[in-house]
Amino acid sequence: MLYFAWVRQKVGRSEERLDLPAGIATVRALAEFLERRGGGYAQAFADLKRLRAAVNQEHVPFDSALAADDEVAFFPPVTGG
Amino acid sequence: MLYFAWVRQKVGRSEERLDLPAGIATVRALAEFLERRGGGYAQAFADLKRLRAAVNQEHVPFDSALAADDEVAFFPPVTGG
Amino acid sequence: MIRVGPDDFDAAAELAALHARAGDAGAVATFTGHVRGEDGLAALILEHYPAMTEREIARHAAEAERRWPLLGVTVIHRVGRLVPGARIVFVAVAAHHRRAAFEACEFLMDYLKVHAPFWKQEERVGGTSWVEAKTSDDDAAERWRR
Amino acid sequence: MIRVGPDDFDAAAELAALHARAGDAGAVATFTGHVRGEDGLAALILEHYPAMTEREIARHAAEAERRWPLLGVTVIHRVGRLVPGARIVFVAVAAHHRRAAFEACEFLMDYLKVHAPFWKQEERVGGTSWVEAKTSDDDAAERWRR
Repeated sequence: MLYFAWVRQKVGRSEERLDLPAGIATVRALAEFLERRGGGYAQAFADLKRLRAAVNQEHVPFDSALAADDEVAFFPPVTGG
Repeated sequence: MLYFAWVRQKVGRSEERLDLPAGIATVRALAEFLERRGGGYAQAFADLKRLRAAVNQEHVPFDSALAADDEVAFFPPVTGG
Repeated sequence: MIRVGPDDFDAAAELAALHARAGDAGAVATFTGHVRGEDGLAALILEHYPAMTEREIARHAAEAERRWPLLGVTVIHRVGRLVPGARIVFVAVAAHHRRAAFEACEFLMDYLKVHAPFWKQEERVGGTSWVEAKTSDDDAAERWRR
Repeated sequence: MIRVGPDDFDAAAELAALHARAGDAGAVATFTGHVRGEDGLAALILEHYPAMTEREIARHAAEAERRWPLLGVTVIHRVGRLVPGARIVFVAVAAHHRRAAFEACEFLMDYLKVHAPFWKQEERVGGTSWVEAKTSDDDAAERWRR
């Protein structure tokens, strides 16, 4: 996973690797899994309406399916350049 | 008077001074006066629909009035830069 | 800054000068026009009505500044004999925001390409001929009327 | 040519390079964005998602080339800490005709300013805060949808 902007700040890292836990089949399920870690993760993922996600560098809705080796990124809505 | 583009080429000069002849009160009358000179002038002023005019550096219709010391220019429709 | 004459220009230097002059401009839009070598064109020869050209360009630059909140405008137009590839026109507009910069730059270009008192000759192997005024360009300039 | 990174750029050199590459381009439209020092801004700090940024910009440049007959496109975007006055973005588009060059340049700028994966922080005396996504910019990008 990759984290950007204040998501990165709250979780305290810009990237990490994770073997997809059993039962986690969508981006939303992964976000909820991360929220359950508590601490900065709980803060970052408390309100998914404030977040956006990309899988393999493409914007995706939270209901998108995940596969092993996907590059998943979580970030606030982009503010442009 | 000032002449530009093919008007200049037909009359054979780019400018000349003229004391406004009696009875010449508009741009159109001046153009017709010039046409009556014959030669290149007759060619240049044969069809006023192909010409445009300016008085003192402002585009004007052919029916505009003329005064002594006006700077009158005749030219084809501008083609822009 | 408005300049009409035969000399070439340095778009880079003009861009830098405009930005320096414009203060806190967030947006600078530019347009550079070059002579295109289509259909065997050897050169364009531009003639203008100097007193009228500068006056009219200044009037349109002022009109652009009335319509949009601008911080600076540069217009450079060349005249004389220009070969394919040569720069012919440069318009740069500085503003706080990009929309104003783009629109004012297009407005000035549409004016210059249609209504400015320039006359063009096309020089080809077969000879030199005057360019006729075009209607599609007229339409481009018309959209700014109001 | 697409480049995203912390380095400053030379708009003049980029303009010249684009024109050289573009062949017989009659029209080159450019946009240069600078950081504005409004409301006591000390700096903008831009973060991006590198793999995604380059891919998305390339996709939009290709989209512009599908929509308009273009001869060349340059997009440069800076990231990192940028102080007021600093160049932040440069888009240049070469085409045969001015309308295509202007429209494609605006299209790419609207995309970059709204949908490109950048996140901005504003650094002021009182501290640093994340910029929220704006709706008016969204409207600007929306007009290209079809």
